[in-house]
Amino acid sequence: MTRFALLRLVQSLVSLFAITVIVFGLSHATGSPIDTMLPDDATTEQIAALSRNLGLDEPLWRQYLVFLGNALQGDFGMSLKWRGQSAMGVVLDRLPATLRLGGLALLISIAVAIPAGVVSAVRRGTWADHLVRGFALFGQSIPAFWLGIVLIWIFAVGLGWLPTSGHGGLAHMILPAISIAAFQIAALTRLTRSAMLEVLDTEYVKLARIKGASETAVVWRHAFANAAIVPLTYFGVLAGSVLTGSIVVETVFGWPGAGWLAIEAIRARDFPVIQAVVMFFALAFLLANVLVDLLYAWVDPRVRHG
Amino acid sequence: MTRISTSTERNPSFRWLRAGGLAAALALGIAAPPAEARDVTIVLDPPSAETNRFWETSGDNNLGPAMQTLLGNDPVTGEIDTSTVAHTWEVNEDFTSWTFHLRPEAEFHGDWGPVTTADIVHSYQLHTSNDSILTGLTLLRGAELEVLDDHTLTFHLPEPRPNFLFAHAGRGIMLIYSKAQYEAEGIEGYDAAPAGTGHFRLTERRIGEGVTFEAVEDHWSGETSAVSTLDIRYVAEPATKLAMLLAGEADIVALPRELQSEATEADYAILSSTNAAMQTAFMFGNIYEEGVEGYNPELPWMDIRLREAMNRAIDRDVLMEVLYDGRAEKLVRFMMDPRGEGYAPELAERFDEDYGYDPERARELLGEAGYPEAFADPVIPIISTTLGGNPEFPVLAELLQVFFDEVGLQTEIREMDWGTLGGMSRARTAFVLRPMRNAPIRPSVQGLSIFYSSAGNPINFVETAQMEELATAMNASIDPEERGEIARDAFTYLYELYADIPVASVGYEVAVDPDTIVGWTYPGATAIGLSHWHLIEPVAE
Amino acid sequence: MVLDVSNLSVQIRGKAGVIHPVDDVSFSLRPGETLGLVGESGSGKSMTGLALMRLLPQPAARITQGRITLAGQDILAFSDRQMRSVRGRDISMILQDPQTSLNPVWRIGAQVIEALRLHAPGPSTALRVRAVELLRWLGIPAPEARMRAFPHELSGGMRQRVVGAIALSSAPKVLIADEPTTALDVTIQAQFLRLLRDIQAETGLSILFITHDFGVVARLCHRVMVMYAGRVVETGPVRRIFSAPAHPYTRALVASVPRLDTPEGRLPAIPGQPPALWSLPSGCAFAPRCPLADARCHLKAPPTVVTAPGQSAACWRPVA
Amino acid sequence: MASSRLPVIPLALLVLVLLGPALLADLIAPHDPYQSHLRNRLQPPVFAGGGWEFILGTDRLGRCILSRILHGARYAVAISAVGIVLGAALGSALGLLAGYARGWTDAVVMRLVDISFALPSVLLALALAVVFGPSFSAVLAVIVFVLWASFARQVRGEVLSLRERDFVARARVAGASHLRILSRHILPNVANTITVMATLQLGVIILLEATLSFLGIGVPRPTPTWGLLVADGRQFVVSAWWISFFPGLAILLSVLSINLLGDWLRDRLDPRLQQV
Repeated sequence: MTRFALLRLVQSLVSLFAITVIVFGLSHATGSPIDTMLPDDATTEQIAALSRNLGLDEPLWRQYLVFLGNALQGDFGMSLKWRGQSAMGVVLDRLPATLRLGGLALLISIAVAIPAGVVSAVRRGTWADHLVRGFALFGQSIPAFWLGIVLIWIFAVGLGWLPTSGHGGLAHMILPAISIAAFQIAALTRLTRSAMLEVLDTEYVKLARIKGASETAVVWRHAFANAAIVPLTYFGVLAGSVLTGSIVVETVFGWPGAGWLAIEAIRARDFPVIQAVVMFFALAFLLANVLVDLLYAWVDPRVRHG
Repeated sequence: MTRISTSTERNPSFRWLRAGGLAAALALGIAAPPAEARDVTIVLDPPSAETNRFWETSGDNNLGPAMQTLLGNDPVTGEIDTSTVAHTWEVNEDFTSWTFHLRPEAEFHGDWGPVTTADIVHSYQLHTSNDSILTGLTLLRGAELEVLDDHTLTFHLPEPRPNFLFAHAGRGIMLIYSKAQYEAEGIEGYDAAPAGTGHFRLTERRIGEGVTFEAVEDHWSGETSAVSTLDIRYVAEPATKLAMLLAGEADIVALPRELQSEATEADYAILSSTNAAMQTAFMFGNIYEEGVEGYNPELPWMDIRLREAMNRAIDRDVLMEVLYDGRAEKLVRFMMDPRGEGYAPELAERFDEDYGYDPERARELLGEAGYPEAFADPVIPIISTTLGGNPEFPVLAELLQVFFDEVGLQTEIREMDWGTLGGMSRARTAFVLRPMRNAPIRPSVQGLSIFYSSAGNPINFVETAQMEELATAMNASIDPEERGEIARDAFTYLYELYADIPVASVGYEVAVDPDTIVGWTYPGATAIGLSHWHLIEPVAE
Repeated sequence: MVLDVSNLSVQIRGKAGVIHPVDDVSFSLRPGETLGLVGESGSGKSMTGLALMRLLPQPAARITQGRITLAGQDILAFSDRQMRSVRGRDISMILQDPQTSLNPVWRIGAQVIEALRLHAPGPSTALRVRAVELLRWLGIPAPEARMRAFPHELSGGMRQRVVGAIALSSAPKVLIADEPTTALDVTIQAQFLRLLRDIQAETGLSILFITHDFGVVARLCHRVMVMYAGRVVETGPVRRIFSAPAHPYTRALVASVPRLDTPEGRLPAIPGQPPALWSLPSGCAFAPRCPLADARCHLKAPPTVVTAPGQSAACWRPVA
Repeated sequence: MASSRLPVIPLALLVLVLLGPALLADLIAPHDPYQSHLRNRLQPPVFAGGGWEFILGTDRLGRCILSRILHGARYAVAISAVGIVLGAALGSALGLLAGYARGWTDAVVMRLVDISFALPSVLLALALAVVFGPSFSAVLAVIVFVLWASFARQVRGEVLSLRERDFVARARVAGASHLRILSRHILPNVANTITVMATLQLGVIILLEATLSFLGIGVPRPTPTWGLLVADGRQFVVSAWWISFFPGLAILLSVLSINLLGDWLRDRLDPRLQQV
């Protein structure tokens, strides 16, 4: 188990290192931050001075080494767009907003999808099953940004129940979280359903019934305990796509989280922030996956001992 | 003064939804408490830089409510006036020494004391430092400041700068920061909340969300804002902005013109700046003469007949209607404004004749030029781009394509972000038709020399011997009449050259909720279009 | 009679139409008796077992007629809750595949304890002790250690013993064993059968032993019931069935018995395929494959006739 | 488990909304999708008070929504077909290689898979668009990037177990070359999985294209891709709802029917594949 955990950790570190190269290369390929920072009427002297100030006149490999050295210490440099703040600071400042939103989205996904998937599998072929599958298909067929705008119009403008946008309490989070969660709910529901169907068909579930176990115990303690492994393995991917989903949805709802930050940073060629935020996303994703693998091993004794 | 009548009945199609929704919201207890009338929420496009260090931005002043420049603008005419820290100014004959007299009563927010010349010197140093990336900085840089007393100082300039005041009002690239605060708190103090002299005090900046200002009680100017807090929120998505207005979350919203009709149909009002705030145009890339870096004889629009044809292919009436909902004026010449130097009214009179919609003539011109056979690459690349404050640019690109196609021009739309476009233009390889704006409207001579001569910055649309000569003469002259003459010649020259596709001269507009806002008079004289925040008139309680 | 089944029919509504995998099946089981239920796959023998447990696949399958009387009670009239208390306590079942019959993510102990607790709740220490005893009773070596093991850590034979322990945990009166040894190799199979016999001798358990393997039947069962296409074709004492089968189908089955090397699940030596349940012939279902079939066999379903004391067959032309 | 009958309704829907228009757009579209009728801007659909000339109304430049949607189907098909073929081919090839060769090759491919999952695709797309400018090929590149890793992972897993099976061992003993084993013995066995995954991913691609258009990094205007149509009309959700609604509906119906078909195909070909 320890060996397994260590191996996964080392693999993740290797990936992370490769990602630093990609992120650095890509952010520099996007062009010079000077193009976005300076006004159209900037003079030649202004351009040269800024280039010097930002260290952009150094050779690329040296810029990379400096970047890597500093990044290891958690220092990505000063933001070019949010002047006066460190890139790390800007990211740390925005990250909680995304984690809150993403967390809620994840929570909604799980809270809705798991019971829906289980019910749909247990009551297979009934109207409940058809309803759940219909909703799941619907959720997987609608672009998140469009759903977000439609939700704003219905619940904020039309009904006036919830605020349209902005950063605030739980009320502000509901619509964007649903917009992010919609696709995930759909995916997770389908996944849970198919996993449950497979498990419900097994002999050990039959044996549990033979024992005289109640239907609740059979479905949740016997069947779901096994079927859960499948959605669990998906959580790694889920965490990643929640982050990605937040990029679009944060723009629609004016929710200033890390996704919004990433878009703004790329548009402004704010290299330090791009690098910091992408590294954070990558790190979060890799960690989530290592965690999922470990959880997986913990839940399924066969993996643990194999 | 812009006034609007308050209406009681809103768009009925939302009424019924609201009625039910409101009851449910009350039952659920999650509705936001109704905002106090004097708390005003304004929704704007996110600025290009979010920072309290104005000198480290390109000059989009989002500190406006709190920070003032040496001089101000008249809310109605937009003329530079002495409504802010300085009460008078003088200039010597050759425009090299500008003296300002500060108001003794002007003081900073908090306990940072009165404004003195030391603050001006300090602010000048900040704004002309190496970190400064402000637009039009050449106008400000290189001065020697002579402090005459606590309230009088002189800027000694290395050469005549007849438009020097534009750096202090209008473009306004030097905000007055407190030296005392800097000495006490350092740059961190500014980053937290800089003390200014405006009618509002900055209380909080939330990255990505906005800035909050609080009205200063008993402001030194004697005018106190009727608005008590000003919550400026940054939202990029137009649909969301409109939703915020219609949901009653915002009082004033900078809406794209395309969406303004949605607001007016629901009985919201549009408030325009009292003057034109910006000019828009489509520029032909690199109309250069041989020998100039970036000269490319193969560009189809190097043939003046094509430039005329393109101008004539456009039905500008439709353009005004589609892009600006009819609330804009056709632009005769990019950078030329009736209020500025060198205004040539005869060009406006000739405009229909020379630039008017005439697809027949356009086809003829193309025929004469041998288009497309005589051109190596006859395809006209049109840039579609987004720029905060100009949501119409992508539509403009599509419309140009429609009109060009109509007369037989081959076109291709290329999407590109503003930064990349700038990089290309700077490298002088922008072999495209690209949108451009002039906001706030620059002094004529400055505008002409920036974008139509090689002086200073690398981005140039025209570089010809004749234009260089005119620009040099213009910049050398300190005789206002002579400068006007030369500017007029330059405008006429560019006009006859069909140097670009002038589009519109437009005011800045916001959509407002007439239930909470009565009016707001602002001249449209600043880079972001808005100013005079203390003149926002909320509905009386 | 501990178990009495009369005229039991099961219907499945599928995409291909309505089928009757169990059709008018009647039999009874005495205390301490082992009844072998024999047939090819698809003959309805497993479905009969599940019907007795009232664990037919939902919602496709349902019992359309008949009575199941277990220890004097009509269990078809029971509510779901009543039925749950009967399962495991009065009637229990062992499934075919020990590989998959145990929950892979639960420890052995937990699975046995759960079965005990369902019908005789008690403090967990007491349940634990009983679980260990139960495992020992089923011949599982070092039961304390095995309690902590996961199913994948045990051999197939051990796993089937654990399944047996779970099935017998509440001392049921009737045990349905659905091909419990098919997946085991021969020596383990023999051990397990011996174990079942010992337990039966000790407790007086009645067993319904579902199998396709006449070899197993010969070793374990007192009586045999043969099913074909959902119907009972012959019932009789095991000796009679082997020595004097009355139904041509039984005869063909018996003829193929000692062949241990045949692929599992399929009985050889009978030409043709069992009929599809959704297109049964109107007469005797076995008629198309029957060497003795005549016109009548193809037209009309045969009645069940007594061919010898305790032996009966559903055939127009039984071999007397 | 599932019906073996062809799912008629989804198939009909797919033909009606996606395939039919893609093939016949030129014939059935009432107008040129690029042609502006500036006097007829923002016309509502015929059943909401508009005229029969523009059945589903017009956009802000007076272009016929119906014609744009019909022509948009062409791009939807082109983007998803090319994207899926490239993505599946690349991913499957690498997955085959990794699973078959194991060792270092496997390690490298799997790290690449990790990396590609860990990098947020939308950000990557944004960066690509900034570098090369938004274009049809940039959109394809992003789609391939998003797709390949899941194919690689799935295929690798199956190959790992396949290569231990008897028929592979027999082929190896018989002296078959690696290429032959891969192409004759292993590939046919993972083909079903690839097919099913590909079908199910088609919907994902159409949504991704829409998202890219929303961010302004999709296929450049005025190309009437569905994503661009929805993104362009999103501001007019109240006054001119038809601009974004009908293309949105087209996306919804296509993805819906593709997913239904995918489910059906999965149940037929590869019921054990758990695909979201």
